[in-house]
Amino acid sequence: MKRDIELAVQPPAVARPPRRSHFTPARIGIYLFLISAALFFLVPLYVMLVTSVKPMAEIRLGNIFALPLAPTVEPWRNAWQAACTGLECEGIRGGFWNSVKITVPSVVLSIALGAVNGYALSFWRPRGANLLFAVLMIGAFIPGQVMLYPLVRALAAVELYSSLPGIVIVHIVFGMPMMTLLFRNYYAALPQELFKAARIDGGGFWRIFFALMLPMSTPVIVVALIMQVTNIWNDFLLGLVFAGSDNLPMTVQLNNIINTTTGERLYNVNMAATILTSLVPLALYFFSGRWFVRGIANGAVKG
Amino acid sequence: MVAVRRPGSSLACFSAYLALVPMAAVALGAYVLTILWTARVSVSSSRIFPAGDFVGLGQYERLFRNARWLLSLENLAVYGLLFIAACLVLGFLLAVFIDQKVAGEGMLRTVFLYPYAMSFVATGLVWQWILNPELGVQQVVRHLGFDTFAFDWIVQQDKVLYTIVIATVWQASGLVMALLLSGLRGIDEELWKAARIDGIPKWRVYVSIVLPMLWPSLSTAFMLLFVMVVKLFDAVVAMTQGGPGTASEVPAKFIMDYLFGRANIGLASAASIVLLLTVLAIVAPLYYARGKAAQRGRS
Amino acid sequence: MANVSIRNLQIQLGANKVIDALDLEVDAGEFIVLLGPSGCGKSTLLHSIAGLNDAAGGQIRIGGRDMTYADPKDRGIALVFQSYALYPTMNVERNMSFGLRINGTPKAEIERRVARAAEMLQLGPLLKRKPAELSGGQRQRVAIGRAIVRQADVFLFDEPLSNLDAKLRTELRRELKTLHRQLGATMIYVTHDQVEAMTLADRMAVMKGGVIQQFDTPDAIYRAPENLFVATFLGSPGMNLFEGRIDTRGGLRFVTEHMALDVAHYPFRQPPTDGQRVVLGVRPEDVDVAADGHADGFYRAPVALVEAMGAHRVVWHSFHGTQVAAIVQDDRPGGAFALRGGQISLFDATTTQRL
Amino acid sequence: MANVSIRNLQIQLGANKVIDALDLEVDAGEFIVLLGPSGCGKSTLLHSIAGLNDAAGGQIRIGGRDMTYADPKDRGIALVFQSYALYPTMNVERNMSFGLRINGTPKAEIERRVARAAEMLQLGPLLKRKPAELSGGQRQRVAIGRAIVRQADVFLFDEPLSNLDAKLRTELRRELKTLHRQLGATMIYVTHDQVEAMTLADRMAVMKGGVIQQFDTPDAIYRAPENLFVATFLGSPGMNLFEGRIDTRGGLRFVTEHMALDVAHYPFRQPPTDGQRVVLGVRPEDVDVAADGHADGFYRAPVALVEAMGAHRVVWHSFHGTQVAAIVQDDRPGGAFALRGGQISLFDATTTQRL
Amino acid sequence: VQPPPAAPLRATVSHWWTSGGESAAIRQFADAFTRAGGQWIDQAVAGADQSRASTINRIVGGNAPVAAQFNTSKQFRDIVDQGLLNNVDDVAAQGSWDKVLPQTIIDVIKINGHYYAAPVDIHMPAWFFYSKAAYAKAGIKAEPKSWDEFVAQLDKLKKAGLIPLAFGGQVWQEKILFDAIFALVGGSELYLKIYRDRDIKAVHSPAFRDVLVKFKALRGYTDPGSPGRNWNDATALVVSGRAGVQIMGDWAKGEFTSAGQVAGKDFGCFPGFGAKPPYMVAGDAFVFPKTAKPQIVKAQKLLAAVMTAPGPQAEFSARKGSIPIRPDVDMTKLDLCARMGIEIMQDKSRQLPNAEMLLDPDLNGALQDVLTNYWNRNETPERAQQAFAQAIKDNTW
Ligand SMILES: Nc1ncnc2c1ncn2[C@@H]1O[C@H](COP(=O)(O)OP(=O)(O)OP(=O)(O)O)[C@@H](O)[C@H]1O
Ligand SMILES: Nc1ncnc2c1ncn2[C@@H]1O[C@H](COP(=O)(O)OP(=O)(O)OP(=O)(O)O)[C@@H](O)[C@H]1O
Ligand SMILES: [Mg+2]
Ligand SMILES: [Mg+2]
Repeated sequence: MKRDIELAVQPPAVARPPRRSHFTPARIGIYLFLISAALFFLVPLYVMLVTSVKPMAEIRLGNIFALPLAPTVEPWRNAWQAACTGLECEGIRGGFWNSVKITVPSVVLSIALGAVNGYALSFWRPRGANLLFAVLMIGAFIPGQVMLYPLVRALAAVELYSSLPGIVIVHIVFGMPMMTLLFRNYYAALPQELFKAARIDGGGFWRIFFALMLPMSTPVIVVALIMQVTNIWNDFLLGLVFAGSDNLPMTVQLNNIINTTTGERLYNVNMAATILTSLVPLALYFFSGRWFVRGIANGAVKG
Repeated sequence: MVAVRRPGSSLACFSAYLALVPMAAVALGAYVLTILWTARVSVSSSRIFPAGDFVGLGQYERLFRNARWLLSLENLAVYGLLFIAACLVLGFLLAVFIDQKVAGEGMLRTVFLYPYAMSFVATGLVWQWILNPELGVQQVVRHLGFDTFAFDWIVQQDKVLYTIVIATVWQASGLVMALLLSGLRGIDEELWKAARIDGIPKWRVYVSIVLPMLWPSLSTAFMLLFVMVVKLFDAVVAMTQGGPGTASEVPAKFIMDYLFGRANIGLASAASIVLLLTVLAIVAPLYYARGKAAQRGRS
Repeated sequence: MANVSIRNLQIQLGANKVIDALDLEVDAGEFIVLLGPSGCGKSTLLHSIAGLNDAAGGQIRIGGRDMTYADPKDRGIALVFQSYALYPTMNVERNMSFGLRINGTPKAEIERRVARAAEMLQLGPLLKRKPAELSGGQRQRVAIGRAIVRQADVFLFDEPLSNLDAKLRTELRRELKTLHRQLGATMIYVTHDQVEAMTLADRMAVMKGGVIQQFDTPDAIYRAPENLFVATFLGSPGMNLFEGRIDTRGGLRFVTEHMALDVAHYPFRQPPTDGQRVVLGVRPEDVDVAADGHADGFYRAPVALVEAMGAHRVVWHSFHGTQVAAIVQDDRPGGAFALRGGQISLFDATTTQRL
Repeated sequence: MANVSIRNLQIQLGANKVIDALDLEVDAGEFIVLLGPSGCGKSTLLHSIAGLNDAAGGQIRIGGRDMTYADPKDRGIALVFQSYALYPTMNVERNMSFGLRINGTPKAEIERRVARAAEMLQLGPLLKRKPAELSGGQRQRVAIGRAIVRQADVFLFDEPLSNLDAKLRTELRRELKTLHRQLGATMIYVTHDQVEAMTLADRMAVMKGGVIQQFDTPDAIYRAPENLFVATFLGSPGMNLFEGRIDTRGGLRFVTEHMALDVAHYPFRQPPTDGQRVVLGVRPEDVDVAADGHADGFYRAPVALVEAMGAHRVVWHSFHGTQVAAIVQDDRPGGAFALRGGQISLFDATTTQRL
Repeated sequence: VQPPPAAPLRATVSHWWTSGGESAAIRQFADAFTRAGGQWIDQAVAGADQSRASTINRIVGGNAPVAAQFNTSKQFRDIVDQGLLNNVDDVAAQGSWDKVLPQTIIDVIKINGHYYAAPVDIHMPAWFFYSKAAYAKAGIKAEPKSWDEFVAQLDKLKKAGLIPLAFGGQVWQEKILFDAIFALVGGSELYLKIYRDRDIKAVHSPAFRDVLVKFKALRGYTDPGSPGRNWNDATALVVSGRAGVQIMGDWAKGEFTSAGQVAGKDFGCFPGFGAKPPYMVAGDAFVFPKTAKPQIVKAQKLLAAVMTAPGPQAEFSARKGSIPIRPDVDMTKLDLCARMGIEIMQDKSRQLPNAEMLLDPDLNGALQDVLTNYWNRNETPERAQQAFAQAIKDNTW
């Protein structure tokens, strides 16, 4: 009864606050920031896209922001399947499967090794491992080109030079410092107690890694994927030097198209080829979202 | 007698050592060997091929007489500071804003990351155009009626470095965003609740609670960016070729020039060693300090 | 000083409807204890009052204002998390003072309040430590400290003393009571410790499966539980239960196969019917114990187990398949028991509601 | 079945020397309860036995073998973490079965044991949930489940029931005791609940500041605490203490300004000297209460506070500045109290050790 | 496609000709090689530095190409010294290279009496290309006959609101510009004294100072957008008539051609001013990494023979924009500028080796550094002379 009266007395005019509005000033600010940042990021892409559909005559006019007067998809077709890159004139598609053949094992192995290293360094801390890691980190600062000569000699010595395994090994070598660091620091942020619990449960090195740590690593694996797929997919120098002529990645062709020194430069084809080549990493970026899991360690420990 | 280990020994088991064999092989077989080899070459008179002679520190003396090398180091310091700071700040902001459960997250993430996927040979050229006073932004703004507008950093000796900062930040901050995002997402939701109860404004939570918790991710990002700085090459070649003059020369380009075009790997090796020692001088104290902090923090 | 009024609240977590149509009226300045089995929705309710869960329906009013969808910081509440949720990178002092510093409390005042909380919680020497360097109980005290430095209208405590030793718990219980009196704030307090519940609560709410079963003073709930669940849930051990019938022929009696008890003086809410199936409940402390069954009203039953509890012992009698617990202060051995007729409860066997 | 023998153990955490020269001998199959104030090093000790802390010195032998530096998995132990440490990516079932799957237990056997643990812990409907979707008490039960599905020689429980309701706690306490009897395993159990301690422990160790103060049966420790710390730490409320002197003139008496008590029958370990400064301790349940002080041996003292505890009440008398607690079963109002001479303890005032 | 005859001579050929025109050119060699019984396996890598790096690494790794492109310069000197190349003396003897090749090229490829490279083209890196439209707009009638006339024309262009000198401010373009001015203003003698003989005294001479001053004077005729600009973007300025003249290698013709412009009609070219301006000789050559496998040696010799033969030379040059290495080829397909070049080449006194032929890459680079500093900074000619001399001293081992 009393409750009813109270309800009646309550002025109906008091509007109930909306259920979590989506247009608070803060949210508008967020979108404003994101959109303006996105615009800034997109300006070069805009120029690239516009350039890629202009005929060369228009490009020579020098209005880089202008929309094409006579848009053409010829440069794209050209880039994909017709542009000459030396004697062959089949665009960049020629090396596509080679790139895949190189990228997949290199990415998988380099991430796997990085994860294992990071895990061992963070949780098991074997004697001397930190020293090795320090060496690795210093090594990361050696310009890759300086390492070419010794690596060529070393791989030639074990007869892996100019072969698919050879290039994969090289990518692993170059990827290891950053992959190890990435995983090591990620694992350092996980609750140490989980590892202890698994140890009590009798988990050995590998078991804990596969059953416990790996499932908790999805966000960092995505980051590692982003880094390695991009680096390896886009690499051309290492592929050129180590892969052997049968395995040249698509970026060698890309480089041949866009990096000519004394020949004429077809900017429109260059842009199209560049965008085409980057589609694989771009697709990865786009679809990686669901692996950026929120609160991966929620509910694990109290305190 | 059974399974007795000495006090103070670490946790490691046989598997842990086994698992680190590849890392040891890479660290010792690739990096240490390369460093030693490079050191050896740097005290020889090698040109295209490593030579077996010994010329003492001749290459180093030559190196430090070379004004371009000294300028490269100086440029690297200025560039490095600006680039790392800008990338961390922008990457963090992007990560934070994108973490607000915004619509179109996947799209935005891709937009911020795409520069990372593209060869700088092409995007560098585009930046060169955009920044060019006759083609790019300056021209456009002047066409809009602002006749005195000037944005010609890329042709100014004293400003050109900033244009490289802009373009490389554009390229790398997306990656920093992804890295920090992965860290952000790992933070326990309960902490957010606690902060909401405490009435702490969101930005403040990010600054005072989340940022310190992101320390591992930040340090990864820092190292990553630092390596990018030291290896900076593509962007400079694509945008300025080290110019105007030598105003945007950087050590990696110096090394590459001598390694390939100028066919003097002796000097290039000496430069690599100097670069490495410089890096070591910067990183070692950081590493040491962090190790100390970590020791206090855990175990 | 603010009352809390919850009407028809509905909370959904993931796929689970955790709270469904819950009503609760807490007066301003009251000290309410929430009691209930693990997983019944206590934490969820506190979080909802605090504004951390989105209500799927219903209304929450605090201090007379509709706060159903208000931001937590606007509700004037403080909450001690069951899981502590300490800021891992801040030391104890900063953990406690952070909220104050943000809302611009003067520095001297912050220091005063933190010092006071630290003293009360015996955290003095730990102020510079990070949470990772604290023991479980110490962390819990920091979590309490973080809440009580704030001058909230409503304090929500989620099992705040569960990981503390009995002595400290007693001390803190008293301190919280004092604090309550000083601040005059409304407090809602979840605990599994019935001593805590009894000593702290002005009123007590017993929950089960997201529904409040009884909301009354501790004494009333203890003496006159509303249903069988409350009867067995409270007390340690809970009420002894006997299933039987009402016999109205020749007075008003509760009868089972082995037992008969006069319940003529029982304050029935509705007049019972003959043969109605009922459950009789007696608290263990209302069970008398004798060495044998010769005395009047005593039933002979072998002693199954004796639990020494320090201050008292629990003697378990095995009576035709049911275990009957009796709390004994001295060292009587047992062997027969009697029920004190004045202190019984009767429940309908089908609805399980109090008669 | 394995005994645990700890000698001169030293544990350092960060800059803190948490445990210094600790000795503890646990017989095979014994149920030991560790009791001590928050932050005294209980968890640290358990973690050390489990091999999760590196010993700075000393020795830990389990089942007769030196395990000081052995791998946790080789020690034959199971541990319930105070902080649960559940595997966040695994559901309840997999959390519990993880250890079994690792050591290659047959699938059917795993299922059986998990089902049994789930039933005992009332986790049945939650088996497919992830830890983040559980309530605090549910998480704690999963943590228990993870330990008890294993057939360890030594079980280490770190406050395993702290977040459970009284009823469940009582049930689980009994289940654990049963489990203990079935497996015959050694159990070391940390708790702050003295009822738990009393009912479970074969022997009980009371710790303070990393040092074991007394290690004996619960009863012995309760009745005859070794020092003032143990005396006040145990019991709720703890012992009532009175400072005074020994008076040997005319018998053997304990005297204060306001009180005199014959202690001739007290089993002194060493003969007391006249005028020796001592502290007398009496448990609240050994304090008699009367309405006024006319009866023999009763001291008149105003009642300061009455705490209703459900089954009993604590009546606090204010006696010349000291608070004297008495536990009363019935509803006597109080106003005067007397000490039962047979149940007192005497401590040296300077060493705080029992006389 | 015809199935190749039994066991063709397979030859992987590494080069950096990757643009459309260049590809068409190299195809001429490939086709000729195929016709001669070989099988050409193409290894194009854009970027001279990268291509050479890959070649050298493949030699080191034991997987060398059969033939690899280098510039006709001192770039491969070190490889020869290491004994890692096969010579092609047989082919040279057969083709009597000693007689048909210009001496400037022989000086580079004949080392210790052996031919270690097969030259394939001659490039002139310092042509003057001008837009006829722009010249008309500025009211300029004729090509300049002297430095002063040239400067006067630049002034006119400037007055007409055009960019007088189309220029890309990159180190190598600066060097090309400088070498052009050096040869034209300083004269071949001074040029050789400094570049070939490394005569420090000549560096400090007033004549060289004059070269530096005039070089720097050109800076006033470039536009503010020039720093960092690619050469072809500069060419595009000439093509579109926005700029007057560009000093660039003959490869720039390709840009005019692909924009549909014709030499002599839409644009003009001249190799310099003065009575008999020197013709700077640069070019490309293929070297043949050492191997003992007879099949490969055979392939190498066949390649060398094919690439230097008159037929393929004519076809190649027509597409490449360069001029053939020998005078006895069919010139009809060549453009106006190339024909002009061939004519000049007849006069041996006008052949002038370009800097790369005379200088180690190392020293050449060091001089580039000196010049770019001088060009871009506010530096006195004296200081540049000083730095020039120092660089020569430092880089002479
Ligand atoms: N990582 C650490 N570094 C430094 N000191 C620590 C660390 N962890 C714990 N301590 C300290 O060691 C002492 C013992 O901690 P421990 O967790 O063993 O206590 P406890 O007896 O389990 O307490 P509680 O009942 O509160 O859980 C505490 O005083 C604590 O502050
Ligand atoms: N995120 C979630 N998703 C789905 N169900 C959840 C989630 N969190 C909690 N639950 C369920 O909601 C119910 C209520 O949880 P709550 O934490 O409120 O219980 P509680 O009363 O606090 O229990 P305890 O005493 O064990 O802490 C539980 O049964 C739990 O399993
Ligand atoms: Mg809860
Ligand atoms: Mg503990």
